[in-house]
This record gives sequence, structure tokens and C-alpha cells, in this order.
Amino acid sequence: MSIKTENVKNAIDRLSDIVIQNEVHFCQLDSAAGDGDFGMSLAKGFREVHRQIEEIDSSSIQSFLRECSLIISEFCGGASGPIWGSAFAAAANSTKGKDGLELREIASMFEDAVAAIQKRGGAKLGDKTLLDALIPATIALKEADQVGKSMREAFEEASKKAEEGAEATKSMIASKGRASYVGDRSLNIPDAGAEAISIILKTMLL
Amino acid sequence: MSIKTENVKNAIDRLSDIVIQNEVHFCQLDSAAGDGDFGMSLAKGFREVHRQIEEIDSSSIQSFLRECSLIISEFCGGASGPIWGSAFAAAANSTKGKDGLELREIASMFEDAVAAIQKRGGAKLGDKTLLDALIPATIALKEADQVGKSMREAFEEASKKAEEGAEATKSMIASKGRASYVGDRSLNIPDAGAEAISIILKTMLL
Amino acid sequence: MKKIINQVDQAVSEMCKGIVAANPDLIMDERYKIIKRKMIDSNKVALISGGGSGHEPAHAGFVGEGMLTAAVCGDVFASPSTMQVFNAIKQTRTSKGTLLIIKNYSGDCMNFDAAAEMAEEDDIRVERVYVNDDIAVEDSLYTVGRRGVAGTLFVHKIAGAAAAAGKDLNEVKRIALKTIESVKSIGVALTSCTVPAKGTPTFDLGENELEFGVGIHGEPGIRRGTMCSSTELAKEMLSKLLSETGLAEGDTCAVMVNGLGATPLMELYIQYHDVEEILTKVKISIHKAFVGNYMTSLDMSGFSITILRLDDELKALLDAPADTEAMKV
Amino acid sequence: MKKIINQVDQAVSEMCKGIVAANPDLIMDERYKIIKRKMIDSNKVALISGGGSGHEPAHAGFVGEGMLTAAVCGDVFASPSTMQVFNAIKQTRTSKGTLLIIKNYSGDCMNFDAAAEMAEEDDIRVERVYVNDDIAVEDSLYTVGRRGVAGTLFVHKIAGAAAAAGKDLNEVKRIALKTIESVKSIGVALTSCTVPAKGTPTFDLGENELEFGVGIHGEPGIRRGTMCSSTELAKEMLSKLLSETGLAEGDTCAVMVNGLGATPLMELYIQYHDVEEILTKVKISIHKAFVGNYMTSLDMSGFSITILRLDDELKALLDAPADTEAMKV
Ligand SMILES: Nc1ncnc2c1ncn2[C@@H]1O[C@H](COP(=O)(O)OP(=O)(O)O)[C@@H](O)[C@H]1O
Ligand SMILES: Nc1ncnc2c1ncn2[C@@H]1O[C@H](COP(=O)(O)OP(=O)(O)O)[C@@H](O)[C@H]1O
Ligand SMILES: [Mg+2]
Ligand SMILES: [Mg+2]
Ligand SMILES: [Mg+2]
Ligand SMILES: [Mg+2]
Repeated sequence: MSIKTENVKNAIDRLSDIVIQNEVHFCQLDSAAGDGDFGMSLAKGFREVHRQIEEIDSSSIQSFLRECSLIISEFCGGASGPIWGSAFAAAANSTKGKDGLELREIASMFEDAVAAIQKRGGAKLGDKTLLDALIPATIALKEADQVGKSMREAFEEASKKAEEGAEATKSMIASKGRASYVGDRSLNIPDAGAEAISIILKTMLL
Repeated sequence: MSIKTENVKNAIDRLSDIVIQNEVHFCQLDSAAGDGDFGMSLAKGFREVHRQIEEIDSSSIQSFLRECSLIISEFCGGASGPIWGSAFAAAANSTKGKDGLELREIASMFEDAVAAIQKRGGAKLGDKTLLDALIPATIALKEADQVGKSMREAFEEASKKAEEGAEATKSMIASKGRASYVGDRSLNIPDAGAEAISIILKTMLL
Repeated sequence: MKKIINQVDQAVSEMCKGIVAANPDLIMDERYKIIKRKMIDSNKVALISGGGSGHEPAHAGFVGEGMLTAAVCGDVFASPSTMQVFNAIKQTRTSKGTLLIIKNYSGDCMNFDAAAEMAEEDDIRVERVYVNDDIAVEDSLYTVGRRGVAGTLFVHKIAGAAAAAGKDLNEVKRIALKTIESVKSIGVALTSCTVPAKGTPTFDLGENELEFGVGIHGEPGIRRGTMCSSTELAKEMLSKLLSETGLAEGDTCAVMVNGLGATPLMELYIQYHDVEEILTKVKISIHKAFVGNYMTSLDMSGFSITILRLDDELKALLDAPADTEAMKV
Repeated sequence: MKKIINQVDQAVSEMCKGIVAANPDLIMDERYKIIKRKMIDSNKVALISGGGSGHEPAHAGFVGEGMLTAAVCGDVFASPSTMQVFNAIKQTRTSKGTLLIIKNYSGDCMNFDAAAEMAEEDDIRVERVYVNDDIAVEDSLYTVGRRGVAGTLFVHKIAGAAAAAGKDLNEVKRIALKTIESVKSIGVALTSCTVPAKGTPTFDLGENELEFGVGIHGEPGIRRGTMCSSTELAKEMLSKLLSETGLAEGDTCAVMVNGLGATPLMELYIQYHDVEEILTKVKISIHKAFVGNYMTSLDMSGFSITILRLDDELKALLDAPADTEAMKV
């Protein structure tokens, strides 16, 4: 099964919906140890993506994702702008010249996005960021492809890993982002970004 | 009966005590329609008079009252400094060349003080100021002298008139001082300065 | 009450010491709480202002080149004493005489008047002007007249420029009076202030209330209203100010949006944005704008708007250089 | 929440418009919320700073002669986006290149970094410095490092003077880095701030509590303490600052006592009086003092102390002229 531009577009629209619907919830997640604006910051960008979705150049997957990344970079506030913006920019690059994506290519698109986030923000696994959900999910996609699972099975696996990863952030002390200023006080509270990854993946599967 | 410098000094010391003891009370009186600092403003000056009383030049009634007026002008805050300071300065002038005061001279000393306050602040009877107690008291002293009453009887009469005058300020609307900014809201509240004159005279007689 | 202070009765004096410590061009007479310029030009009119403390930066923050020669600091919200003012006059005496710029409150008027009379007995030429820009209080025969509030700063600035230009006492006084006639203010409070000696708020305002026409000492205003938008406040306040200043299409003014102590600059600029839009709409041109804390009321939250009608003479003096702690032009 | 605003989501944009309306030397790019100088000298290094809004007058108030070329305004307490910063760089491009002065917060760093990379792809020379003066947060390998707070103003001032003097990009960057190494700050809050979009205070402090080591976004501090005197606060804060700056007898520094938004100037001067007494006692000389609201946190009540260690080079640049809305030297 190959994913076409139209599917990517639908997926991103769905993703935008989920982000917008979870605005308040994501803010609350960020309140406990961060500064409580994560939901707002993210929604600001994806509301704009949603608004412009029909005008975005969808002549190719790459150009579609590239334009999304520019919108996100312009409209998402705080740390989320560059994190999600660079992820989308890398994802766009990853699909260069392709007019359809197999699971293998989707997995490496995720890998490229993770690498871009790490390059931008300098965080690694265990720093209590969204990477703690996104990296396990990415690995799950890759392994699912290697053992020949279906797209659906792969994403179910990825969603499960993201959920476990987000849960695991509870026992971490934040060392990146605003939450890092509160030291120990971030213990027992999950990272907002990681929780968001988990929620997004889970909801996309419904 | 003639009042000597020593008696004046004792009277002023007693007056200072009364003012100091009523600091909080006088502030409360000023709170209702004024700015609540009257007790403090007055006590600041009279505390200093009390502290310096033994050093003040008491070679004559005039020099004693003159020095008191300077202390009051320096240390009393707000409107009270110039009002009480000019009253004492005029009282000093009034006793020029005298080494003893009869009731007649005391009455004109009060008249001179009243005139100085009016010159300084431009207030007249009915403006809801301390003059509404001080003027009736002064008239009482003068009349008592005319009908040949004793010093004690004269001050009892003056105290009674001051009390009535202070009471009458309740039905006035302030047109001088801070209380004038609240317009009608000063109705039913006595003027702090007038109340103070009444309390001082009454307590002096105890 | 939560304040960064030591003993309450030392607050004013420590503050004054802090001001001169931070500003090498100023010195302080500690006994009389006078803050004055280190270098006084003996050939220029001396300008003295002052009043109760709690209005910082007014007035000490406006002592310096092109503005005041000295500021006399009373206790919180209480006029300085006659002796304080008299000594300020003596200490800053120049060959051209002294102008006292007095905010119109009875305590201030009486103390500055008495001090001026004492100075005249010492052969110092002293003139006085009384600032009464607050249009909240109605002027009438039966009151002491309107209060002096943030408009006082324009009098400091403009009379200060006239004095710095070497004009004589009568001329500086004429210009000060013209400024006073041309300046009007009105304020609104979102919270009360807390006088340190009292320790509790002077009045209470509900979470949705504001006090319209408030004074700078926590005096009640002319009406209690409900919170509304910045635009609505600007509209109501400007309509009163414009009718009082008589400004009309084609006229020019200066504007001050003044914080009362605890109002963030963000909100003052939002308010100024509204003021500017309204004035532009009615074609009144703004020659110069001042947005910030100039005449405060301790920790009161709220602001005032001041409008100064300008002609060419006032305009030139307003633009003349000034170099003080709180206003540099 | 009681604030002088209109719609919450328009607050930052209306504020920016108010700032440029009040200051004829500034213009605004409305789409990207960039406030920049009307006249940009194409032969001097361009200095750009910015960050979340709510810190007024920082940073837009420091755009002008001798300081910043442009300030980029994010939402309240949120970094401006990569695109905003990128456009600021493009719009103020000069022949000498651009220096970005970034407060060390991950959001700000990532956005300014990404913008710099985009600008470099467009062949604009961009250098970056990260201000990290807040000593409340311990520096360690495991964190993003210390936050940038009020010390940033000294970097604006000194790097601004270097740029105005015509120095090249490397030199301006070297001087900015030296300033960053020499500047340390610590803050204390008496109340929380209220972010307009949230409408309620970020944290609660009891009537007798204070938060020591607080950040400028309402981040919690390093400990909750009980209210104490201005002198005690000055002692505790200075002892930390002196050990961090390594200042000793005979050394010279500049001092900033910075209000966090709702603190009356009276209290800031009382605090400065204490600071000055302590430094005088340990024979550290104060070359210049700044007392006022420079880097605020909306309507938070409290203050920060910043100490900048000075050598002759920094001293001369600190004293060089500057003409901006919020700092004139
Ligand atoms: N350096 C980083 N690398 C990756 N993710 C990060 C980094 N810093 C923060 N994040 C993620 O961003 C989320 C917070 O985003 P947001 O609230 O928009 O940023 P801010 O910290 O500027 O308020 C965190 O929960 C975390 O998952
Ligand atoms: N012009 C005046 N003439 C006479 N008495 C006055 C005048 N103005 C005020 N007072 C008196 O002074 C009292 C208030 O004194 P005080 O509180 O010290 O002054 P302030 O108004 O400066 O706070 C009033 O209650 C009134 O009796
Ligand atoms: Mg956040
Ligand atoms: Mg009073
Ligand atoms: Mg008073
Ligand atoms: Mg944020």
C-alpha cells in the first residue's frame, strides 16, 4: 500500500484537527512543570495549516510538507515552532522526488524528522521531551517494516510505544525547555510534548 | 489671675500630651472624609515640642510661643503645619512685651490666632474646618471676660462652644482641605480639626 | 501590605538617599529632605516644586538640566513643611529669583505660601503658580479648586526650559501660567494604593470595578464604574479632556499616558494606541507623547491621561533639551 | 484579572503599535511584529534582540541610536517565531552583518538559531550571543544553562555602543560576549504575574511570602521565603552576586535595580539605597546605576538586582550616548 499526496494531505488535516481539539488539554499538560502554553503554541500553527490546506501547493508530497513547515515556523509559538517546523521541513526533504510512500519510506521520513528535532534542540532520549515518545514510535515503524507488517499494524505498534514512552517521562527530570528550570519539581509529571505525540498517534488510528 | 510664662509652658506641654495621646483617634477622625493623616501630622510637631520643651527659650511668653511655632512649622505635616504654626506665630506676636496674661489678653491672643489661620488658609466659619470650633470658643472667651467671669469659667464656656461647633460641622460640606474633594460624602461626618479643638479644650480642663 | 522597605518612618528618607546615590548630578539636604542640583546656575530663575512623597519619579526625578532646581519631599502624601520649603528656597537662591510650582492642595498651598512669605522677608524674590489640571473635581466657588496631578510635569518641563533659556522671573511665571491654563488630566484606578503607615488599602474595589476620576492620594473619584475595555476608557476620558481643553480639528497637543505605579508598560502602550487612534480620527495632531510612570500614587494600578494644548511657544519649550533622572529630551 | 486591554489576542499587536506611535524614530512591520529604527545605518553592524512580550520596555523600548536596530516581539512570554526573526534579519540587513542577542531559553534559542541559518542561506552574515545572567538557576551539564534576564539590557547597551562606533561584527560579538561573562542577576517576587490569556495568577504567594530566585515568566524560584526587610534582601542577593561576579575590594561595577512591573519606584530606590550602602562598605565602586523598570514580568511585584563587572573598555561603551524610548545616556 502506497501513500499518495492526497493521503498525506488528509492525514495532516486530521492531525491539525486533533491538535486544535486538544488545545486546552495540551496547555494543561504544560502547566504542571512548564509554562502552560504548549497547546496554544501548537494550535496557533495548525489552525493556520487547517485554514490554508486547500491553497497549499500539493503538486508533490515534498512541496506540500515544505509549505506546512513554513506555516508552522511562522505561526507556532515558543519552542514548538522550530521543533515541529524543522520536523516537517526534514520530512519534506525526505520525500524528495517521491510521489508515493511505502512503510519503509514513512519510517525513514520519521527518522529524518527526529534527526532534525535533535539537531535543532540538542535533546536526546531521556531528556523529557517529545523525543521520548517520538523515537520509540519511529523505531517501531522501522521494525514493523522489517518484519513485513501492514501499515495499520505498524502504526498501532508505534502508538503503543509512544504511549509507553510518554508514560516513562514521568520518572525523568526535564533538562530541556522551560520545564528544566523547575528541577526535581518536574518529577511524576509527564512531558507535555511526549503526551501530545502519544495522543495524536492514538487518535489518528480511531 | 495672671498667666505667667511658666503657666504657658505647662499648658503647652499638656496640650502636646493630649495631641500625642490622641494621635490614632485624630487619624481616624480624618479617615472618614479626609486622608487619615491628621493625628500623625499634628503629633509629629507636638512630639517635637514636648521633646524640646526644656531647651526652648522661655525668657518671655512671646519667645516661648515663637519657638513653638517654628517647631510646629518644621515638623507638623500636611495642612496642619501652616495652620497650627501660623496660629502659634500670631499668638506669640499677640503677647509681645507682656510677662503675664489676663483673660482679656488671652482672648485677644485667640483672636489673633484665628485671624492668622484665616489669612493662611482662607477658610471662614461654616467651611467645615477647625475654625468652626475655634471661633465660637474664642468668642466665648471674649464674652466671659466682658461679663467678668473667672479664667476657669471662661474656658469651661469656651470648651462647651467648641464642642457644639464641632458637632455642627457634621451638617456641613467641606470646602477646604482634602475633605473638600469628596463633596457630599463629607456630610454627617464631623471635621477632624474641629473635633480635635473640642477634645483638647475639654481634656485641658480635667 | 508587602513592600520593599525597612522601617516605615524611614522610607521617604531612604528613598531620597537612593535617588541621589543613583544620580551623580544631585545632592540632598538630609534635614529638610531637599533634593537639588549639584550645580546651580546663579543667573537663572530657580524652579522649586515638591509635595508629598509616593508620587515617584515626581518630583525629585525631574530635578536637573532644563527642569527643576530642587524638589522638596514631604512624607507620604503629606505636603512638606513650611520650613522644608523655606530652606529649599534659601539653598537654591539665584540672582533671578525663584518660582514655586505648587500642586493645588490646601496643605501644599499653605506651606509653600508661608515659605514664600518667609523668603520675601529675607529679600528673596519668589513667585508662585498653582497647578490644577485634574478635571475630575468640579471647579466651583465653594471649593479650593481643582487638584494638581500629572499635568504638573509639563509645567516643570516648559517652565524649566524657559528658565534654562535665561528668561526672567516674570516671563517664566507667565509661561508657567500659560502651561497650567492649557493642561488637563483625568485618571482612573483599578486598585487602591496602600499607604505604608496605614498598611491596608485606602479603599476597596471589586474584581470588576474601577474608580473613575480618582486622585493621586487614593482620594475617591467621581464615580465607581465597571471594568471596561481600554478603548472605552480612552473614549470617555478623551471626550471630557477635549471639551475642557477646547481642542478642535487642526489643533496640536502633547499627550501623557501616565501609570499610577503598578500598571505594566504593556497596558499603558495599549491605552496610548487607543488615545492616538481617537485623536487622529478627530484630526488633532500629537506633537509629542509621553508613556510611562511620571506621577504615581504608590502601588495603585491605573493610569491618567493628560492633554496639553500647544502653541508655537509651548511647543519649542517642550522640545528644548532636558536631562533629568526621569525625563530626558 | 484587571488589565487595561481590549481583546487578549490583540494585546501584543496593539502595544507594538502604541510604542511606534509614541516614538517617531521607530517603525513597525505589522505582519512579523518587528519594531525597528526608521533610519538604519547600512555601514554598521545591525543588532537584533527580542523574545516573548510582557517584559516591556524590553526589548522594543531599547531600539534606537546606540542600542538595538530592531526588536522582534513574540506573544506574551513566548519566543517570536523563526519567520519573525528571519524577516527582522532581512529587513535590517547591513554591509557589516547582524548580531542576534538572545536570552537563553530553549524556545528563543531554537527560533533565533533557525532564523540565523535561514539568513546565512541568503548570504547574510549573522552571529549570535546567548545571555545567561540569572544566577538563580544552577548551571549544569544536564540543563539548558542559565536564563537570560535583566542583564540583557547591559548587552544591548554595550554591544550597541560598539556597533554605533563602527566596529566590525567579530569585534561587536567579542564585546557582547565579554559583557555576558561579566553580568549576573537575581530576582525576587512579592506577587505572581497574570498572563492575559490565562487570566489568573501563575502561582500563589501568601501575604507574608516571597519567591526568591524567580524567573521573568512566572517560573518558580529556588526557594519560597518569608517577607523580610529591604536591607536583608539586598544582603542575601548581593552576597550571591558578588561571589558569582568575583568582584572584590577596589573593583568597579554598574548596578541595575530593576522593577518587575508593579513595584513602585519608591521601593526600588529604597532597595538601591541598601545596595549602595553594602557595596560602599565592601569598597566596590559603582560607576553607573540604573533604577527603574527595564525587564519586567507583566504585573509582577518584585525586583531584580543586576551587577556588571566593568573594565575600561566596557565602562567607555556603557557611557557612550544612547537615545531610545527607555534608556537615554
Ligand atoms: N530542546 C528540545 N527538543 C525537543 N523537544 C523540546 C525541546 N524543548 C522543549 N521541547 C518540547 O516542547 C514542549 C514544550 O513546548 P512549548 O510549550 O511550545 O515551548 P516553551 O518551552 O517555549 O513554552 C515540551 O513539552 C517538550 O516536549
Ligand atoms: N484652609 C483651612 N483652614 C483652616 N483649617 C483647615 C484648612 N484646611 C484644612 N483645615 C483643617 O485641617 C484638618 C486636616 O489637617 P491635615 O489632615 O493635617 O491636613 P491635610 O488635608 O493636608 O491632610 C481639617 O480637618 C481641617 O480642620
Ligand atoms: Mg510551554
Ligand atoms: Mg489629612
Ligand atoms: Mg494629608
Ligand atoms: Mg512558552
